[in-house]
Amino acid sequence: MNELAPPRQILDQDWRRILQFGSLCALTLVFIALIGMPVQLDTRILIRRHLSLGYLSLIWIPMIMGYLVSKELVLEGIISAKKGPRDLLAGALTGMIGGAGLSLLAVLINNFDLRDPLLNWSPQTLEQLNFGNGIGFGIGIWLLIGGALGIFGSALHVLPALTAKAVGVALMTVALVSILETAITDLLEGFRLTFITDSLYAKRGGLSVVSTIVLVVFVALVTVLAAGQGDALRVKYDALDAPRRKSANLTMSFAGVIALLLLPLFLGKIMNELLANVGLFVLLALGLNIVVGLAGILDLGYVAFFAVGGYTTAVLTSPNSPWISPELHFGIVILIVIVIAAMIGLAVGAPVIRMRGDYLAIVTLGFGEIIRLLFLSDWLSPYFGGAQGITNIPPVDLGFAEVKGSDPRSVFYLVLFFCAIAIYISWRLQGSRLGRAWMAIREDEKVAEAMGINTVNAKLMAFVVGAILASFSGAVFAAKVGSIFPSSFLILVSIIILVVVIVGGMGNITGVIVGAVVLIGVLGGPKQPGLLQELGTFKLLIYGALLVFMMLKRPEGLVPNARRSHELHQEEFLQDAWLKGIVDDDDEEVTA
Amino acid sequence: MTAVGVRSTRRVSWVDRFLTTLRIVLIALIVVGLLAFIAQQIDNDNAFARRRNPGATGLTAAQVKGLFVTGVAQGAMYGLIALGYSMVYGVLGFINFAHGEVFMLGTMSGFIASTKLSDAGYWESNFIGSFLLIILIAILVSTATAVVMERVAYRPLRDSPRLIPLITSIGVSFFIQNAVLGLFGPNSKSYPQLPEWLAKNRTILTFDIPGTKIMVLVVAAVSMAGLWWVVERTKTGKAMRAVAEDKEIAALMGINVDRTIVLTFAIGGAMAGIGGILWGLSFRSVTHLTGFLPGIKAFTAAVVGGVGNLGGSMAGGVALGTAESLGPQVILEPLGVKGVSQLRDAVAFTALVVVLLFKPAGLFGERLSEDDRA
Amino acid sequence: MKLSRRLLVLLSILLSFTLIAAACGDDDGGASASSLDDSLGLVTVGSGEEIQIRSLEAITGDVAFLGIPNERGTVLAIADYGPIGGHDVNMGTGLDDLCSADGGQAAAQTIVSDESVIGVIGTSCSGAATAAAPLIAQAGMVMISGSNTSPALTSDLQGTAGENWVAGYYRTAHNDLFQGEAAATFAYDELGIRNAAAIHDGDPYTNGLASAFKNAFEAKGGEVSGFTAVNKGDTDMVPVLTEVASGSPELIFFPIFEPEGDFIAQQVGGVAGLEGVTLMAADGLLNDNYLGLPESAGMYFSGPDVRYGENTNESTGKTANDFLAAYEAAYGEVPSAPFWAHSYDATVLLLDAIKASSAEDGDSLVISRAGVREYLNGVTNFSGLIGSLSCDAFGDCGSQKITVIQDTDPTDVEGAKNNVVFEFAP
Amino acid sequence: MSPIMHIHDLTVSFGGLNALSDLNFHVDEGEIVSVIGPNGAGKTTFFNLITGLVEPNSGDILFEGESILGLDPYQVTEIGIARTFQNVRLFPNMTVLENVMVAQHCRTHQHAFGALLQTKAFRKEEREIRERAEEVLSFFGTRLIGYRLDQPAFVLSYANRRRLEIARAMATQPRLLLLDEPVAGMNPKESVELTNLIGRLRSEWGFTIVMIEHDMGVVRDVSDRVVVLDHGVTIAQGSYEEVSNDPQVIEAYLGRPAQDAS
Repeated sequence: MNELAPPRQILDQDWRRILQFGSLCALTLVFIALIGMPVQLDTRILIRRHLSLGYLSLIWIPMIMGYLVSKELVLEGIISAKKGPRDLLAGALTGMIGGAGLSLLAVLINNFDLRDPLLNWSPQTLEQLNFGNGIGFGIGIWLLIGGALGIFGSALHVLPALTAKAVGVALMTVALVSILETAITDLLEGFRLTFITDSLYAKRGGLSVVSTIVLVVFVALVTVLAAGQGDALRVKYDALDAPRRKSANLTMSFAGVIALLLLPLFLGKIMNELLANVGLFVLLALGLNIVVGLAGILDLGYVAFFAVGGYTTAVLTSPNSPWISPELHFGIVILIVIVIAAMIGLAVGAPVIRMRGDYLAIVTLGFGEIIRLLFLSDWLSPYFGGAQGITNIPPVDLGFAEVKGSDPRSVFYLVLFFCAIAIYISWRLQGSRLGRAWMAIREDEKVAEAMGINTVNAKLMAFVVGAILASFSGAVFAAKVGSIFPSSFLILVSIIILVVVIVGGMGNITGVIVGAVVLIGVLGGPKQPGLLQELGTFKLLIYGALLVFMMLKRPEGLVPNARRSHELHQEEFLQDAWLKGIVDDDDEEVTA
Repeated sequence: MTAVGVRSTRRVSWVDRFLTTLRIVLIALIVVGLLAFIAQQIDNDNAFARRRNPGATGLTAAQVKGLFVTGVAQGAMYGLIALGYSMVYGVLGFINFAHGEVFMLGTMSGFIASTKLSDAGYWESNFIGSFLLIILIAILVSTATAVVMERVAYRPLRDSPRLIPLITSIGVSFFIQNAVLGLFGPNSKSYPQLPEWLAKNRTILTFDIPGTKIMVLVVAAVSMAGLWWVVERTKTGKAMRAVAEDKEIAALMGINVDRTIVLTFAIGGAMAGIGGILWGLSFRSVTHLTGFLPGIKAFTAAVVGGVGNLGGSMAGGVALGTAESLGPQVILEPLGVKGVSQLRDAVAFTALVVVLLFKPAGLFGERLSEDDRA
Repeated sequence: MKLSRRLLVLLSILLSFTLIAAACGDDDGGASASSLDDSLGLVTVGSGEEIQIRSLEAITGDVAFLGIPNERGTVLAIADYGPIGGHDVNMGTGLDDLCSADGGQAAAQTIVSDESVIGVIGTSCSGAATAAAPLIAQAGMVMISGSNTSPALTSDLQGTAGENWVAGYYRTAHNDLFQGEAAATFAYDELGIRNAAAIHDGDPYTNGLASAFKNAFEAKGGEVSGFTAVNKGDTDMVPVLTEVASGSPELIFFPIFEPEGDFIAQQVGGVAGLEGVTLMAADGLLNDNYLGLPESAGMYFSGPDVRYGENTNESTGKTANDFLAAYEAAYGEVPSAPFWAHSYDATVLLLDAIKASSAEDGDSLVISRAGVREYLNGVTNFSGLIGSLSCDAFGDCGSQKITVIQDTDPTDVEGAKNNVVFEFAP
Repeated sequence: MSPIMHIHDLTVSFGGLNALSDLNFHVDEGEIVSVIGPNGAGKTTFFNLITGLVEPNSGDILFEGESILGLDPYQVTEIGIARTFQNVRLFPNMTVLENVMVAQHCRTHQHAFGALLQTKAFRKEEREIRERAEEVLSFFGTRLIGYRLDQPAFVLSYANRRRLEIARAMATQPRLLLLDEPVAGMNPKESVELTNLIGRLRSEWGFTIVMIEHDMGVVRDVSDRVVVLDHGVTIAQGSYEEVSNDPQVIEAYLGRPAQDAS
């Protein structure tokens, strides 16, 4: 870090930048208000009597904008000014412009009627914006709130680093603790620690004011006190030599597995249900990860294999299956599912595998639809039940236990078993001859072929492995829900799995799991509610926005695969590496 | 590089054998279906047709014509959307998945404008004026959307691996779709009535064609001609073609590549806007999902016709529209499939697979630079 | 002191009366806490606590037009009903069945994990009920739906249980088989149609109803020359109409939703071979927007008798008109589907059942889960907003009265709704 | 010595232009042949034809007496022909080691099941692949081994990328090695070093080598025979001395005398 110049004059502002960020802030706020988020999410209380999810959907914007407007790139060799009141002013102005946007909206809603096309141009929105206090109050309060939040955002630059970190962490914790209320309550109940829940949350949901304050203070203190500990640990870990690091990793994963195995015992139905759903998507995402992340094939019809697994199971186990109903045992069915999924994977894969990436995407998307339409059709309804689906799929009888939908814990363990298989398969294949071939194809298909790789076979293999993993998920899904309908297999599912893989981090097992847990667990799947089930249809809006944001700002995903992120940031990486001196620019003999 | 000579002794793998079988099976199905259809048309109680489909009833000539006309009209709208896909693919080499939403926003803005005009009584009193006005508004909205989309989401990604912008565009598509859902609600919205003189059926060359479909065909033809003129006859068009061929060289030749790309998006957007209005007036209904399936179908049409090839895209649209309109009843039903209309989308996507199996570069050939073909 | 003696006597008389009254009251309310049937467990609502029921409807997505009024019907019914034994009734946050089996199951898990819940009003979609009902029933709760119509959930009306029937499932909506028969009877007997076609949209509901119509129509001796489907999202209906036109039907029955229903009505005129065909739809299109469509002139609509008007719910004393007024005041719009009344009655039935099978124990209220079911099984001739309700052995509690209306004048939507041309109630 | 590869009357045209016409060519076992010619002479097309990336219009290519026309590129590699690319095309995000390991794909056989069950055979083969890769890499001294093994290929210097490309081609265990401008972009010191290595590729590894090269110094130092292409036609062949004095060759490189141009 280089020396900082003294803070600039308070009025030495980049007015254009402020205006830009301010209007962006205002536009976003008005947009959010008009799509109805504040009103519809108002029922979810985060802090009793003071903050609902609806208001949260608004107030984070000025804060972020305030933060961004006074953020400047610190460049090596160029003297940057120390942050001071000038930046606070910038933040305040940005926030106020944003707040003014809402004030203006309130005035407009008050005076004009545009409810005809705009659904949320409504008295409810106005009421929400006014805090139920009349229009004048509404106008003033948003200028104030905007300004205050903007200052707050920019203050994160001005405060000493540790303080800023403490504040940031405390806020994040409050947000998390309030958003994850269901999960935390459930978990604490499982551990018989209800007294914590009782003191933390108000009776009808949401943190109480007192507990919020206590939480903020506590977390901030912990952050300050524990500062540096994390880094120290990291340094210590990095300093380990390879075998010790390996054993450390092993210990950690072992602990993780044990925790995962024991956790459901302490969780109630809601959380186990959630975990089971997350597990189903982890399974799907791991499969798609092999296809997209490793082999670089953009398959948009992935849901077809999910459907094939589900329908095969339904036909073979349900007594209500309209065609043949051998009522086989799940264990046998799984073997048949593997064979059928592999065959369909090959049959779908063969025609598309030689196409170039984007054609392949659209054709697989088409195949996904074709398969759903066939399951839905009246034509094949004597075999697959058509629109009425197949019901009464029996539970999985394991001898010692039964896996059925009414006992989500058992479903979770079954899913976990399949996830373990999937992880093992992904992990082993990645490091094998086949996995290297996939990566080579992803990097440069023509060269891969010139280097002796039968690209068609390798890609088909990826397709088939992906298909089998998805069909596992389908089989468990069928047994879990107990009935199966074509409407569970829309294109949307393929796309959500893709988002999960991408947001988590393509080509990276941990990333994919994290992606599924965060997205499906918190936001929810296509037909599966997450922790924020109030989001309803905003879920998809958030998925879309998240996808775009990730692609633009962090294409390597939440948990990047080192390699992938290099690929996506090659230039930056090379610059960094050059600065650190690890890049190979020696044309001289390294050693004599 | 493409192979020029005859493949002499190419060793066949099982994949090739499978594909050959698939080609034969698909062709056989189409031929048998067609034959059965012809047989049942000649004689309703034809033994061959009966065997294929015991419940065969056959269609009257008027019905076949009706299917054809509706397919062509639907296809012309696909074609208009497909042009945008095709142009963007030609220039940037990626599928702009969100182009269907550009189209939907055109339809939606047309809806808002037309209901306001209708409320003001202008729609009834001066339909032509209203029509031009809503087309103008739709073009503006769609163009603006396409341009903003390019600027915000795609320009920063211009040098990324090619699947990255495609995935981004899926995100953009979702975002726009659900933003419209939030703004305007889930209910389907109805356009005002069309004037009787426009909507009524007219007989042209023994075809009994609803007026709205004539309107669709005429407007699509005019737009296509306009586009052709822009691309082939103006400096902008030349610049676009140059950028499509090779961005770097085009830049060296003094062409402003950024501007040309923005223009490409804008023109594609305008075409989608026109398509949107035609869609809105034909079906008089719009929801936030209006753009999704037509968007996918339009890209399918572009691939069927040959990406980058503007005439091909329009022709591909018409071909796809006709195939999905006639296909179920001329091929599937004579084969004894029940409830064929339900399988219409399946027929459209199968048509795509069939075309790509026989002509990997589409019916009329791609016009892409070497890079994009990789 | 004389006076005070008198007062004392008076007081003792009053006291004894009160005691007697209290005893009678106990009998009224069912039984004392100890005599409740606890075979499915008892739920104790503590002092100051609320009685928990839940709403599980499709409040997002394509079917929200149906689910949202249903949920609001429940909300308003709870408000009208008032407290039971001094305890307020709480519906919690309205849950979403996502109109799918997986969504229904996930929501049901949420519901059953709260052991204080007595019953659920919902689901909107039969598919969701298929997955949710077993969970709910297994937990000893009951589920009453205002808009499920699939025969699989109850019975075939001939005394055979449907394949997805579970004890503890009830509904106030009619059985599809019933509406199918009503529509077929109307077409065959009243209109004299002998050749009909049916179109559905791949939704389990529309598919089920279209099949029911087909079977009933064929059983009467008619011919169903076309049975096909459109896909949700289709706009060009000429191909599907041509498909059915090839069988030259006199009537097309298409029990689907908007906007596909609009397209069929708008485009039917342009298809050769369908000149003068009669169009008939079902409750999915029975809304103000569709009835106001110029092309819907002359169409028939089968559905529940929506002339709710002055029908009165006997427990809350409210009429359907009262409800509509309250609805509009609260939400600023009219309901987008007619099943709010079914939901309202369903909620009231549940609350009545709770009242009848609970006993006060000090400040708390003890509710018998088995008692709730027993009460619901015994409902006969209950007067509700939708008419008279009686539950059969498989949970079909609907008024089982289907009417067919004709939309003669699209500019007069209310008139169309009241223009009943056929009533079907065996 | 018998010819390891024999090319008869090979003609290929792109859009009516003959890129190669009636080319006849052979390479003997253990020979080092350089193909030279001005830009656009059809040299890279020639390599593309051999490796199956381009199909000829007519003619035949025999490798060890059998026609290899119509083989897919990977099959060409399988029968023992490997190549490098003029514009280095590594797998940039795979490590140095992986780049070489992946090139042994066609020489190894373990399928997914071996990897999943971690069979003995699988582990043995993995070990061999790795050892072989390290062996190949150590051919270039210490440049590509040690800490470099686990670096992604894109951090390598230009010269090292060229070396890695050669290593990758060597790892496919070819009989015939096609090098497309192996020393392009290298400094004089490096080209001398690489020239020596090319000699050693034959003497130590027994490869037959066909090389496209512009650097006449390298061509002179290593080639047994030089073939000159111009406009898709062989205009001369023979030893470096013979070819370098051939008037036709000089003309091709320096252009025709001015009076002919009119």
